[in-house]
Amino acid sequence: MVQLLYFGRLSDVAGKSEEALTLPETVTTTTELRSWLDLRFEAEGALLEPTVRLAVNNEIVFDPHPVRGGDEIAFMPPVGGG
Amino acid sequence: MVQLLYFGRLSDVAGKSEEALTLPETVTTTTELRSWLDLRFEAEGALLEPTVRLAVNNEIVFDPHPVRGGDEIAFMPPVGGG
Amino acid sequence: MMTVSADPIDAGAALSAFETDIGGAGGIVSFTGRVRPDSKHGSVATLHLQAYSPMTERGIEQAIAQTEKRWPLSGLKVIHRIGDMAPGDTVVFVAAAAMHRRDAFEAADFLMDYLKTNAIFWKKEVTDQGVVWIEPRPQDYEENARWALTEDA
Amino acid sequence: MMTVSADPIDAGAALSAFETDIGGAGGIVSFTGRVRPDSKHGSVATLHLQAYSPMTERGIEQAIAQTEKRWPLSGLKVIHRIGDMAPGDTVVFVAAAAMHRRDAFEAADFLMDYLKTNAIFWKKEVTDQGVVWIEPRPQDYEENARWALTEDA
Repeated sequence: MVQLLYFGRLSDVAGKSEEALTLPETVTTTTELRSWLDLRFEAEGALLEPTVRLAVNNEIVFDPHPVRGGDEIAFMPPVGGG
Repeated sequence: MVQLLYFGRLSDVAGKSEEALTLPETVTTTTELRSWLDLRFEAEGALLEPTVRLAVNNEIVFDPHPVRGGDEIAFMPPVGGG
Repeated sequence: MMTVSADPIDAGAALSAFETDIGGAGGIVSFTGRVRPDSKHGSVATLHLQAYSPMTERGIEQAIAQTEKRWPLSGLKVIHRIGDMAPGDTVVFVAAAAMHRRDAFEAADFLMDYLKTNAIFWKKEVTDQGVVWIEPRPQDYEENARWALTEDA
Repeated sequence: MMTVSADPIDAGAALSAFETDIGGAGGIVSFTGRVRPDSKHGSVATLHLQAYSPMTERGIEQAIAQTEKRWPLSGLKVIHRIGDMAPGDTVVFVAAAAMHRRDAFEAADFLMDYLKTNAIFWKKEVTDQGVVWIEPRPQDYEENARWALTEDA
């Protein structure tokens, strides 16, 4: 199981702000996760945009970064500021 | 009678912060007033300094400016700011 | 020194508390940012701010540390609200204290630039025209860039 | 909009009152200046400030008018204390409100430069070393000159 968080406009794309799920065996990196979820949500590339950063366990990572069971993975569109 | 005001360090020089007095007939301008008062207070030139500005009736004036009975005349050393 | 919470912010009370905390230091600059009644997207009903804890807090703490390294300060405070807010509500309060007022002004200004551009918040406006997520404005990047130009190595 | 008085200043209360008065404008910058416990003349017991009314008030009003002409503001406030003060007491409180925070920062900064250099106050420090009247510091003139360089014709 991984915990997925969708921030900002991506919560609209995902229809939720978070979910827990088990990744398929083919998904082992952030790059594969983006593609798999983008198809699953029919997001038309919204999760693939380079300005959407991923954080794994509260650290911003660069693609491809390994993902594994127990991770908290956040999809972060550009921040809007306070 | 004129009303004289001494601000800042000049109140120490004058030994007071204000006084009302009748000017001698020879004192008809700010320049003459400075000299007369400087002697009277033994101020050794403190009232003659160009950085000491005079205000007559709440307006800064340039020497020599006429002074007459009823005037409020202020001796203003450089302002220290708030 | 730093708070991110859904509680309403009372800027006057926050300034009083800050001034009490720091003791007798010379100058204090505060900034209060409030929800605007109008945006380019319409008349604002609600502003919603999302944070990602603890990443958001960590980012603000790093910005505070950077600010304190750069200016000689006797105190620095950030209160940031999240959740749903109405126009006029205070979103952010920043205060900086220093012996010299220039340092307090620059520190508060610098920290606000960070908060408005790089702080980790997502912002949604609900207006009479609909709902929109706000992403960065070019002018925010420019203001932040002012500081980068004079950044120490 | 402008007060010169011997009454103590409560910066938090002043900020609250100002924010209420101006309604929902975007950003508010405040500056609080307090009596320092130490000066180059010694450990401060009392700071005494003298004004010349109504000339002092008129000067501040002119500076306020100049500031309002130069930046688009939704509010501006100055409270200045005179008489005898102790270390930690607030001498001056300035607040500026604007739709854009840069305007509020610059307006408050500019007005403080005026108040610290050209405002008509005489200042006496009573320290453990004696009594001294304070006249202008060169750095105050320099800070004011920053603005003159970019003064509109």
